Amino acid sequence: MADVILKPIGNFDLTVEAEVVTPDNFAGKSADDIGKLLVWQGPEELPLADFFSVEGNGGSSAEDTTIIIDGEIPRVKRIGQEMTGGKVLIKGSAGMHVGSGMLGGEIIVEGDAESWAGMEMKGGSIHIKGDTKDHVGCAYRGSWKGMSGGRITIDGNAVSQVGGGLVGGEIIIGGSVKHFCGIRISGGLIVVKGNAVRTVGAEMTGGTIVVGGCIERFTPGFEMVDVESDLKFNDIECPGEYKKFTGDYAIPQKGKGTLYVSCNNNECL
Amino acid sequence: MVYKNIICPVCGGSCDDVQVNLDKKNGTIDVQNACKMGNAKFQEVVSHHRILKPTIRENGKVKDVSWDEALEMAADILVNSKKPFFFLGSETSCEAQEVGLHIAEYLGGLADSNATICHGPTVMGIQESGMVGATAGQAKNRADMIVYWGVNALESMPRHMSRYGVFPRGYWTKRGRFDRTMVTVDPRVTPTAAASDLHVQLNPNSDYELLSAMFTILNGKEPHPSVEEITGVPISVMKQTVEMMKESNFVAIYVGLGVSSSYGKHRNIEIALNFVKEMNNYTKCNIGALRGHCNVAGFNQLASYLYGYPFGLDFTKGYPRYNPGETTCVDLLREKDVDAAFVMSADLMDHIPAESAQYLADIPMICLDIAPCPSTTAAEVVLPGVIDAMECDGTFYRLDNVPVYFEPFTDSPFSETKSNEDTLKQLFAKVKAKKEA
Amino acid sequence: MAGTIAIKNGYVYDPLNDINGEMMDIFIKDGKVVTELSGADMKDVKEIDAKGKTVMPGGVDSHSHVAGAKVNVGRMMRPEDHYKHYQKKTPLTHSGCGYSVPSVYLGGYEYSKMGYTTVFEAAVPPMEARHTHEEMRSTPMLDMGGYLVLGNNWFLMRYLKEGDVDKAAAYIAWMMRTHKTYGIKCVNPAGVENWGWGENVSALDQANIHFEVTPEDMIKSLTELNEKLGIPMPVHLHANNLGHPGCWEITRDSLKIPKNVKAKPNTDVEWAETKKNAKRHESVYLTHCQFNAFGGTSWRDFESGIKGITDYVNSNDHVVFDSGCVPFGDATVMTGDGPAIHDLYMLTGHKWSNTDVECECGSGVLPFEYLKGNPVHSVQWAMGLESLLYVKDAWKTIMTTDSPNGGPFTKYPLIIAWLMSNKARQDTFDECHKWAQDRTDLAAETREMDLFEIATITRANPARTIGMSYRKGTLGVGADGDVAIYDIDPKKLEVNDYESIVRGFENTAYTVKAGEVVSQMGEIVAIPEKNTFYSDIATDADDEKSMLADVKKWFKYYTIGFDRYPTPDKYLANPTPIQVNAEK
Amino acid sequence: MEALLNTGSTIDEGRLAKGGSKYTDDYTKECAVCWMCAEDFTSLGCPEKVAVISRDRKYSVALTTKVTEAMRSGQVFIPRSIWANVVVEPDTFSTGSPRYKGSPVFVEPTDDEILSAEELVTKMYMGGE
Repeated sequence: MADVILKPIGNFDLTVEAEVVTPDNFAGKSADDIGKLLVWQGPEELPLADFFSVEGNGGSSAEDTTIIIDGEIPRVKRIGQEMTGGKVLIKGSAGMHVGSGMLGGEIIVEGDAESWAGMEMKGGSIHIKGDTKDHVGCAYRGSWKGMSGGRITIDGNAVSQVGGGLVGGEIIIGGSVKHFCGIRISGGLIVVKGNAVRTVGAEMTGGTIVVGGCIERFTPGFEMVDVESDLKFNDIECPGEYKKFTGDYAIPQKGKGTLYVSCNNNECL
Repeated sequence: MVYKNIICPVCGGSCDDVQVNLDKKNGTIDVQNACKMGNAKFQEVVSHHRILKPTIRENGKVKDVSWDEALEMAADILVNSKKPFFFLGSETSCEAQEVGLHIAEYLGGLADSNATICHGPTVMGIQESGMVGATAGQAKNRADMIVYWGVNALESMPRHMSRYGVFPRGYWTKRGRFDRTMVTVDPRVTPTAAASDLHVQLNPNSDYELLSAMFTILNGKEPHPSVEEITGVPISVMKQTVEMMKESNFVAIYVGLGVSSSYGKHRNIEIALNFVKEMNNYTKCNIGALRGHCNVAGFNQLASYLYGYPFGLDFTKGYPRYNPGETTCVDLLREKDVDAAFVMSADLMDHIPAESAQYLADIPMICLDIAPCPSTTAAEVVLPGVIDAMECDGTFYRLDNVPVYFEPFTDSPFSETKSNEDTLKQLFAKVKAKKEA
Repeated sequence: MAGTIAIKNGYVYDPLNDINGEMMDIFIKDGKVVTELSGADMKDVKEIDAKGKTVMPGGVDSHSHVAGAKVNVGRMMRPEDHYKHYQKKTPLTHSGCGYSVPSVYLGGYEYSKMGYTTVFEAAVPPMEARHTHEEMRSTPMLDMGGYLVLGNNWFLMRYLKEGDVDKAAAYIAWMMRTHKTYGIKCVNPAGVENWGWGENVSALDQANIHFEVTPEDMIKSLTELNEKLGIPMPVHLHANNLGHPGCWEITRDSLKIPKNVKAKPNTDVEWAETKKNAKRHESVYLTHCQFNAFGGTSWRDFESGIKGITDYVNSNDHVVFDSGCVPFGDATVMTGDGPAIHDLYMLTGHKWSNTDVECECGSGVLPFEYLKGNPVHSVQWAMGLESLLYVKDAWKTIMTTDSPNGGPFTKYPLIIAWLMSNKARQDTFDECHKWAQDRTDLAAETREMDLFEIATITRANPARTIGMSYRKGTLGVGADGDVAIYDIDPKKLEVNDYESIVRGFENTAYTVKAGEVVSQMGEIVAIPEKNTFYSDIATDADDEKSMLADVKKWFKYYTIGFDRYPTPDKYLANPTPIQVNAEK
Repeated sequence: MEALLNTGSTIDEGRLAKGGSKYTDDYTKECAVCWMCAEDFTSLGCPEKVAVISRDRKYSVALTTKVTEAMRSGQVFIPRSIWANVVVEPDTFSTGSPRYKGSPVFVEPTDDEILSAEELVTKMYMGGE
């Protein structure tokens, strides 16, 4: 395994788009070559070395390459976009679109991540240890097909539109979410261990959502069918008792979506 | 001199029956058929506060300069910017907006318009669902049920009810108001709500749940009982409203910012649009947005056909990109992600939250407008605006996306420019000359 | 010298002049085809060596949805169609995006790269004419025009019910001039008005609500009025019941209605020299045959009904049609047939937009994906090809995808490959659902079109059909100097290697517009001037006066004032009226 | 008190804004106003003026109060204007549109001076220029 260490050196007055930062692009390149790769700042294309110091060479292949970003980069977007293998470790917070369209490999963000992490991701894994904002694993505007494979794990909270249009794969939120978690999903699994504000599973036509905490405002188009305990989805365990709902009957698709809601935290439902 | 059939450049209603009597000698204008807002705007032609000279701000002091100096300085600001932002406001023609878009594309900047802080979420909702709508005359001729949802038509588009929505006598609605049932859904008791046959007073931020429950009812299912507390509306009223719709021959729903701007944003619109789509399996049902600014629909149309996206266009990579929240005005300013701004025919400073406004005041800003306002106060360069539909011709799109061609009844007060389109073309020429030098 | 060029030694295909791959030179002076260039001209003229290449007149698309309100609804509601399909700006060109519904700049460039120089917008709702013209004006590279949607127009329906033919004729003439449009489009006649109440019509003799006009009345009257007015093109018909299993029958019966209507196009234009009669003789131009030729009675026994149409076309001479081929993949379905799109929405549950236009017409838009694995879609793919292959005389057919309904026009090279290569078709059968073979007869069809026939159905015949062959679709002397030069050597062409056909037609070696090279190997190298054509029909002044009195009286049902209704010249790029002489 | 802020047009706000009269007293009188119901007004101690404060307490704006039956308890309304937007939440949930309807705010009685639109720009946004 070859490690390439990028240390942010500033110049982030305007945000930077760095989709070039993937193990695929770094593989087979020297530190020098990597520094010459171009990133976008506004309409300018500038060398990566203007923003990061580069240490270490890429491995022989993507799988063989680890990129370590040693610092905070909330204003750098699109790290790991469409990567197919290898590893990216961000030791601080990441900007928008981290791991967007990702196909394989692993991304770890030790801090927070901005919106659109893992948009339309197809494979691999993203682990965000802090919080994130909107559209985790979501579909692009106008599309009904979001993330279709792989796994996103958020240890902290997410805000809106988690997993919008999810088709496959898993999203696990350790903390809480706000609005439209699992909007219009048709497959896959979303587990929220904390609370949700409203509109969980709205317009869902398939797939599974589990909410371990309390849902402040329940989505009206769901019907309770059962109570189940100690849910298990492969390696993902959700202990405790859950009310099982099907829906969303607001959408004329026969309510093939499944929504589990913790019994203890949602007595009024 | 009396001029008839003038188009009003104030709101999306684009009333085309305004009559003006302009007395140039005495500097007065008499206006008929326009609403209060329209009348006030027509007075701008003879107003005393009209901006008539370009100004620049030097060391905090505002001074008059020649048009050429102002355009030079504006071009300098844009050319020296690393990431310029263009706010191409809706109180001007598509023709002017088109030049603005071309400059933004040329410089690799970003361009947005009033939709972003108005019906942007409505457009985003359409992108999620599509929209079953019609030109305004369909409701006028056919609708026997009108729903104003989250919109206070009487105050935001004062002539909507009389021209398009409720009162007009159409082909199958010869008795006007008497042939129609009017419903308003609003958390406030607005004048529109007061004028309705039924006012559904929902809790703020609960439009999604109310629509979702009505949709569930439409699909023959019982909504979860908690929805009564969430929305403040009894399920029986929801059922009654759905039944009223199904029993009508033609339902026209108008949505406003109450739906698209409250929590839920484009998802509120999305569920409304989906509901309307399904309602068409039972009766004829249309939906449309009441658009407050005169040509806000025009920018959406123009930007879509020229570049593929309706607002929030990002040209930084040399081709159009679009992602509201990332490439849109309020977010770019809040995140301090642009370094110069060109604001045309919209008082942007007034319309955006403090954090964004503060940054806009920090960066070099060029402002093109007709009257003093917060944006012109904070601008480095102020270019006087020409009033569309009064002083030059051009195109607006009205609320239902029908384009109207407007013609002036007087001339531009400036010998240096015929129209905002003309001003922008002059600016573009200077920008090109500097960039290519 | 602008607009002057010599194209040497190419294999020329000019069907209107019976030129079938002869090696010859084409000379263009000041934008028009000439017999030869003088020695002085030749000295500083641009010369293109077309040796070993295929030379055709510039492509003519007589039915494509490229500009106007519903196209823009498609653009606006489909960011997901655009974000991965884009083109950067260059010092010469604008940027753009969109796959099935490209933005106007991109659309113009993409047509030009394929050798097309003329495109007609298939449907212009009168109230949206300004919008349509704005978009056409902004579309680079192409000469354009649009067809006015009249099949459900209140004013016409009222005149026809009252039997007032003269006023109806005056109204059509006035509308063409008012909205700067070219011909008559008739979409789901009498049915779209019913959609104003959420209904449709399902039979030719079914009268619609209130106006009590039947589809048959509408087709009969419009085709007669069309000839009375001397309009350059036949009535452009989108038949009733489109998209429903079994609709082929109503389509065939619709085509029978104008059987005895004699074509009388009457225009004051100068005709380019052609050996063949370049004037149309058809009274009806059916559009997107494939969508109008569904067989079976339900989706379960769905099958091709193409033969029912093509048999009729083969034995009658008053019909010409375009195919509406389905090349698989992403599409955006858009039409003036609002109820048809509602039915499609019920089937797919997808995004759906609808815009009814007061007193005039309607429209619907819906994203669609044609999948090889889908039984119905695979039949539709075969049907589009069947429609073109079963009609023996290529002068009765036009190749389209009804872009972007069957798929975007950028897929034309693929359609050409399927038409020219039986192997291409057989290989596709292997990839798609077996219904394509079981429910159509395409598998047994061995016809392979040659380049002459391809030139016929992609330029000569579309131009002839719509009355534009006086200057388009031919390289006869006097024609516009619009030429497509493909890097295809007819002597070496091996149709089993159909990939080479696709490649050859994807990007021209040169696209020449009015004697100027505008695109070269997929690069736009010049932005030419463009023309917008419309019919300027002279009618009886008294009829017009009394008609206008009616129209003004009825105008209260619009929400736009009478004075604000017309489309001013400024919305057109080089407005080019064609003088049409109505029967007096 | 905590409240949900609703903003929107009023006919006179529209008349004055479209008429280029943003720097007039009339405009300030129409727009620098916080609407509320009688119950909330009483519980605030019937103040003539209130400060409406953003949720993060970073921004505050002084307004005159207006009591109206159009409002329900816990909800306040400010006509669409620069005053309202001082306290509208700038986050857009990734939609581009800030929370013009339903921003959570604090409302407290105040004696602060009510700024004109021009003063607000120069003092609050331009650093007192």
